[in-house]
Amino acid sequence: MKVTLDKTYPVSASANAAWEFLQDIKSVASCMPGAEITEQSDGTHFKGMIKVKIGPAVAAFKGDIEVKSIDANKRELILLGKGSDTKGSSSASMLLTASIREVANHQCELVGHSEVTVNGKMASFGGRMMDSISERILAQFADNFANNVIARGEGSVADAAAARVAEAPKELNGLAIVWHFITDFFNKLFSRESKQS
Amino acid sequence: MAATAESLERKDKLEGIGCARKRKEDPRFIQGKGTYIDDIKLPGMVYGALVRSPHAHARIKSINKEKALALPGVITVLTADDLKPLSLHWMPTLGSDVQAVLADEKVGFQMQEVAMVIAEERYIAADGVELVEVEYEELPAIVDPHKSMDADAPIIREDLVGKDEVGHGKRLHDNHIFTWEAGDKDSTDAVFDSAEVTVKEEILNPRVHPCPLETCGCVGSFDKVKGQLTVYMTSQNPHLVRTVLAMLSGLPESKIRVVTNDIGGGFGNKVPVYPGYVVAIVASIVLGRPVKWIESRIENISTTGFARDYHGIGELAADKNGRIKALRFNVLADHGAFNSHVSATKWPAGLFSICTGSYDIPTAHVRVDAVYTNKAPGGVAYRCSLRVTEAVYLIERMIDILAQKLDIDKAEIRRRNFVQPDQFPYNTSLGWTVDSGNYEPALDKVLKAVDYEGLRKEQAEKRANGELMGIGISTFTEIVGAGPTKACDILGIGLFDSCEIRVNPTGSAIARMGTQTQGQGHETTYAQIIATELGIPSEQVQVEEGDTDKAPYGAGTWGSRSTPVGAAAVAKAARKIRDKARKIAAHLLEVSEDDLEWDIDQFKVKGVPDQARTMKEIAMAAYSNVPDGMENGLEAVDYYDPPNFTFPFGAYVCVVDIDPKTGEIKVRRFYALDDCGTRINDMIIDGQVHGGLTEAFAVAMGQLVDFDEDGNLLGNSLMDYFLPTTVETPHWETDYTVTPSPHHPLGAKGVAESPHVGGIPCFSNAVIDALSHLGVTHVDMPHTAHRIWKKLHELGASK
Amino acid sequence: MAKTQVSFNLNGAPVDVLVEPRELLIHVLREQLDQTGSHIGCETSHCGACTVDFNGESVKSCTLFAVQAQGAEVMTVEGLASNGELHPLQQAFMDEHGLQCGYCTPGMLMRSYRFLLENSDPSEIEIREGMSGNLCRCTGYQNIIKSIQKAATVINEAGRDEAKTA
Amino acid sequence: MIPPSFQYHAPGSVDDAVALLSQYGDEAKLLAGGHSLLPMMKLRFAEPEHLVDINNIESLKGIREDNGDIVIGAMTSENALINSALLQEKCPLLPEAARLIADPQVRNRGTIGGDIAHGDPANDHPAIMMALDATFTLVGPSGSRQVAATDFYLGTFYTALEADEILTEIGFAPQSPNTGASYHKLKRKTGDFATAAAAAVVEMSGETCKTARIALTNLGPTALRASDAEAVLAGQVITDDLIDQAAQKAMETCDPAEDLRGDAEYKTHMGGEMTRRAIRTAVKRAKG
Repeated sequence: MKVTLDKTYPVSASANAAWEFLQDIKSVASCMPGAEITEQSDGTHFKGMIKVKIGPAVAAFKGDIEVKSIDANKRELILLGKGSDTKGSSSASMLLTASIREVANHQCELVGHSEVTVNGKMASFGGRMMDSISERILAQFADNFANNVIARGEGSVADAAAARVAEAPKELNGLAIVWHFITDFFNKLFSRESKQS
Repeated sequence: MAATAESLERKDKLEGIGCARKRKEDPRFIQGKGTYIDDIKLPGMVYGALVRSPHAHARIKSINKEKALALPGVITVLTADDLKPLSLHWMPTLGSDVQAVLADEKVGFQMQEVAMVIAEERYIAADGVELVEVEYEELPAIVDPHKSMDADAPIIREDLVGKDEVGHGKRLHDNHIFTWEAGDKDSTDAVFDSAEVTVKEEILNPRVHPCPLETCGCVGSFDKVKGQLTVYMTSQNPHLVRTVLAMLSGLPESKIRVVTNDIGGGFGNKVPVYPGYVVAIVASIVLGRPVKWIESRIENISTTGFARDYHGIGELAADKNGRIKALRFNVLADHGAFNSHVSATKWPAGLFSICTGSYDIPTAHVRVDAVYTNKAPGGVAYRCSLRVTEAVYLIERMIDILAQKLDIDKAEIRRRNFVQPDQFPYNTSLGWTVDSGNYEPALDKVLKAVDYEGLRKEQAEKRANGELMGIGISTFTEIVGAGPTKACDILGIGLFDSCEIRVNPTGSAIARMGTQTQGQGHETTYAQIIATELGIPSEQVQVEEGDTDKAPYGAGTWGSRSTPVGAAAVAKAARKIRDKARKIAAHLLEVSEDDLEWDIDQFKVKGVPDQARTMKEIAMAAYSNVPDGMENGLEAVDYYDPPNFTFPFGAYVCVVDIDPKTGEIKVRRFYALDDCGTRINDMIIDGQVHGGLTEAFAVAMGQLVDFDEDGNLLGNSLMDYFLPTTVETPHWETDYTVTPSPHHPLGAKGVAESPHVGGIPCFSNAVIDALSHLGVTHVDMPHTAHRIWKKLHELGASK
Repeated sequence: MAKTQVSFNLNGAPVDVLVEPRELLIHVLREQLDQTGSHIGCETSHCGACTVDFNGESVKSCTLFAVQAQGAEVMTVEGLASNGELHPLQQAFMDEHGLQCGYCTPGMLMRSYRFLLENSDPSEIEIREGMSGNLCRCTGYQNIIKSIQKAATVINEAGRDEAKTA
Repeated sequence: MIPPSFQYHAPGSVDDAVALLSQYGDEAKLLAGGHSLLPMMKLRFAEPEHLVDINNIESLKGIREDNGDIVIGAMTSENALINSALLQEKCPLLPEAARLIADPQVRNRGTIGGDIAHGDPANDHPAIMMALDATFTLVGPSGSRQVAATDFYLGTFYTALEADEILTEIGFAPQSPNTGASYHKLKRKTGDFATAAAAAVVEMSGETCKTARIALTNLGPTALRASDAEAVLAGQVITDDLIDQAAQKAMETCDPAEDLRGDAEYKTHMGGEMTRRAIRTAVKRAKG
């Protein structure tokens, strides 16, 4: 079950500031709701986990993150994250290409292209909900990212952003998402079209 | 005449062959007193639940049982490593392959069996499954069989690397299983090269599942003291299963008892031996306690006994008048990750070569290539004989396509190609001898009943104002009743079947069979045969099946075997008893056997009507007053090895209306005429036809076991998998002709599968006929509203 | 997990069971109370094989926790025949060949039992709609519908006769 | 298919239920009909530590008239809607729609409140409520508040309902004279959710449409109100051509997610077709 997402998020900071932050993998990872780096194997390999709270259910994915490339000229970072949930009933991988595009002096954009693949129970019963789930994760990631970048600056704006960082949910609030699964599970009633693509 | 009236009354009392008597099995079912597998409750019984693979193709890096074992109530967790010492981690399949009982280092399909948690309670076993931690290394999966033999295709069965055959001849690729051919390729190709007309179409029989309302399950119960294994299970063929279990376990068959009790529908799903059964049985042997394993519905649809997945290319060569000169069918068969396709040893593609159907086709060649994919294993015969639905679907679709190309009426083109009555016994170009048939009268009767000409007129008018109406015809010939042991065996055991009858002193009787009912009403119909053969009221005949300790050996009930083979054994055994009864009667009446004639329920002295002995009197004498040198008792057993298959046929017409704005299909009318030869119980036959047509409707209109590109199952519960309700299911009209099988003792041929086999192409032919004026020659099943609308929209006809 | 006591009437007789909150009514009926007539066919409330009569309504007992039955009136197929006499529906299913493997039959009977109390003189279409929550794989429903029509006639005639004699 | 363990609570009043929700936060789930939640629990996707069963709260059940308005308790079953003489007389649209939901057994357990509060775009009541211009009463720790159906749905499964709130009542005005209503639902088979469905409430004076309310099911992230389609009809003499224009507008409102039921193109077209059929029937009924 594959989902491809192309998203652009505004960041009210200089392209350089954003790019600087983007290269700090641990911090970038911490922008991913519910995600954390648990171990750094070498310069480009990390171990981490992400906890996706889906209503009353919690899906915790453990896995490896690899920095595929860092291109300072393009201000582009390519990350590959692979993992499986602790019950081993589903697995997920995400190939993320994130780059910073300058817009104005203190305005830039975080441009994200991600390919998310999910297999196992979640793909069978919630596959067609991956779209919106991935979108939610990325949107919250972008929020946190922007706030973190700004927070590294100075002045009241930075303080406000820092405050927002502090408040930001540490887990993806997927209260709604459980119903994605539920209805997807129901809505597939007699819909016989192949979704192979 | 009084005598006639009197004898008629005696005959009616018997409720024998031809009587639509009520079923003997019903009283327990309508009072909730049936005994299905999950009703079995034994002292000390524990429960097994399976840990299954979330991945279609992956290597198992580690399995951690600790958390599960720590859960109070969990007794043990079994994996392949635990079965290895007993060398039970792999098992033979009915397709001459082997299948992992529990995944051995690798999984080949999503939901494959990886471990079994055994616990004191059902709920605890389910909790335990959640706690078994399995680490996988995912591998690329093959879902599309057309990609199985690609040069760079990942190898699905590493255990077979280097083996150039898996039971059925040479393999062409590590993911190839076998090539099977029939007919004469060269002469077929020659006819095609010089043919006036040829048609060609890609035709898929999609992957579906029989989905009986009761899932599979078993209770293994090993008595350590007696060394006796009793297995209660959902099996259509308990005797074959016992033999397989003996081969697997090393226990003598005399120490294994397989009991089925009542079965909640089978339709082919309950023929194979599944890993869940084996692990539960092994667990019982290891623990010395009864172990119950019951499939969930999701496990049932995902892992046990899928059907079809035949990717066919059909070709016909004909002259301008639509006379078929040659047939060429090539099939790519998706058998999943293990070849557990149910087939007789010599028939890896089942009876697919019956695909010449009801038609006189002088030259033909068929080829089937089977491949492995990362999908569940199976290939069972879903309410049909092995691969007969696939065969009949192809020919009944292709002849419509030919008619369309030549603009010949779809009834007329069938008439022009029917095998004629004087051609029987008819030898087909693919090697079968069809014993009997009378196709044209059947078709004519149906066309008249539905006013075919009127329907075609109406269709023309409707088309004129943009309405979509379709008329489907199917004139199919089936092949059932496997089969002559010279032609058919499974694991070396011939496909005969058996009956043992004992007549008690007071004139009642018990019959024990090698077959196994799953709702077909054997307790009733077999009793009716005995009633007619022996003059014992069917009410007083008890029929027992499904206990290998009691019943004689038989291959079970699948492929419509019960009537062609089982019922023949009943008649033969009964006749052996009647022969002995004649001797006793002669002795009692002090006349020669030749002076006696059989009359309904008694032997009478020819010409001296009041000199007679009833079967009831003879039965008592058999235990008290037999002629010198004769053994006491009145019983017989017969193992019937049929000289040939039987060939039921039928003519069906289906009328559909399609709403072009939504793609919804409404079945307006369905008229089904079946010829199953001698009819034993009309009530039961009609019930079988209703059921078979409904399953055909489900397959044609909605059933599909679907996967995404990574091998994740889409739609494996009844929320997704199409079982029609009362509202969608059409009303069925049934009719019949009677063309007895010349070689069957009763002339009966079997009926349960005809409506499924003949019904599916009839629905498709109707749907496609409704679109034919738009240039459509074929659309694959299932015919969902979405697919039909898309087709119409693409043709600009969805207004 | 702590068990709680649940008391309800089953086929007219009071029963008490100790259950975990998560135990499904179908499991408690079948395994604790040994009423194995009701069956499990799908576990997702689609097939209706587990249909029982619950406080005067048809419900699917695979999608109800046993704790929710506290104080309820529950009737299963085992309670359908009264003092040794088959219910007209049971007789009609037998007479009209309304069953084959018998697995869906208890659910069919319990649903049609309540359906005929809700609609004593139904048309074929009303029967088809009223029974649309029960799946059967064997019969194609045609004889089930005939059975229900026949039972309705029998019940209504009996009713008329009673009215006359009263 | 065995659900995980949980603690069971069966409060007898709304206050007690709200208190439990406040106490356990998102470890708790409400149990209404259970036909969505139980399968999810059996699949071990949903593993709530606490289930708050609100089936025993009598005050949440029933259909009544309250100074001219119709008021329905959130725990009123679908079958109760179907069998309500009051609704058949004063709001026939609701029984008509309820009859198209699930199957008879499920309709005995399934409730209007559960159907509404999910915020599931595939559920039928949200669109019906929009077409009826209904108002929902939500009760939480800080008392009760009213939200219009048209403001209730914020996203897929995302509603104005707070985690510690309970939907208690649904209120709307009875159908006014010269008004017709209809719900057309395309589904695969009995018990299926809508591939596409449309509700229309049309008030006529003669051949002219005074007002129209149109809403769509399972054709976007939430149930959708087709305001543009309504605008096409309002104040106009109804003709087939006008109905086609309205259907066209409804299609432009659609933003369905592809699923096994069909792709976006099919669903969007079906949204238009169901709208066309709903308007036609509603107009016919309005004219009597």
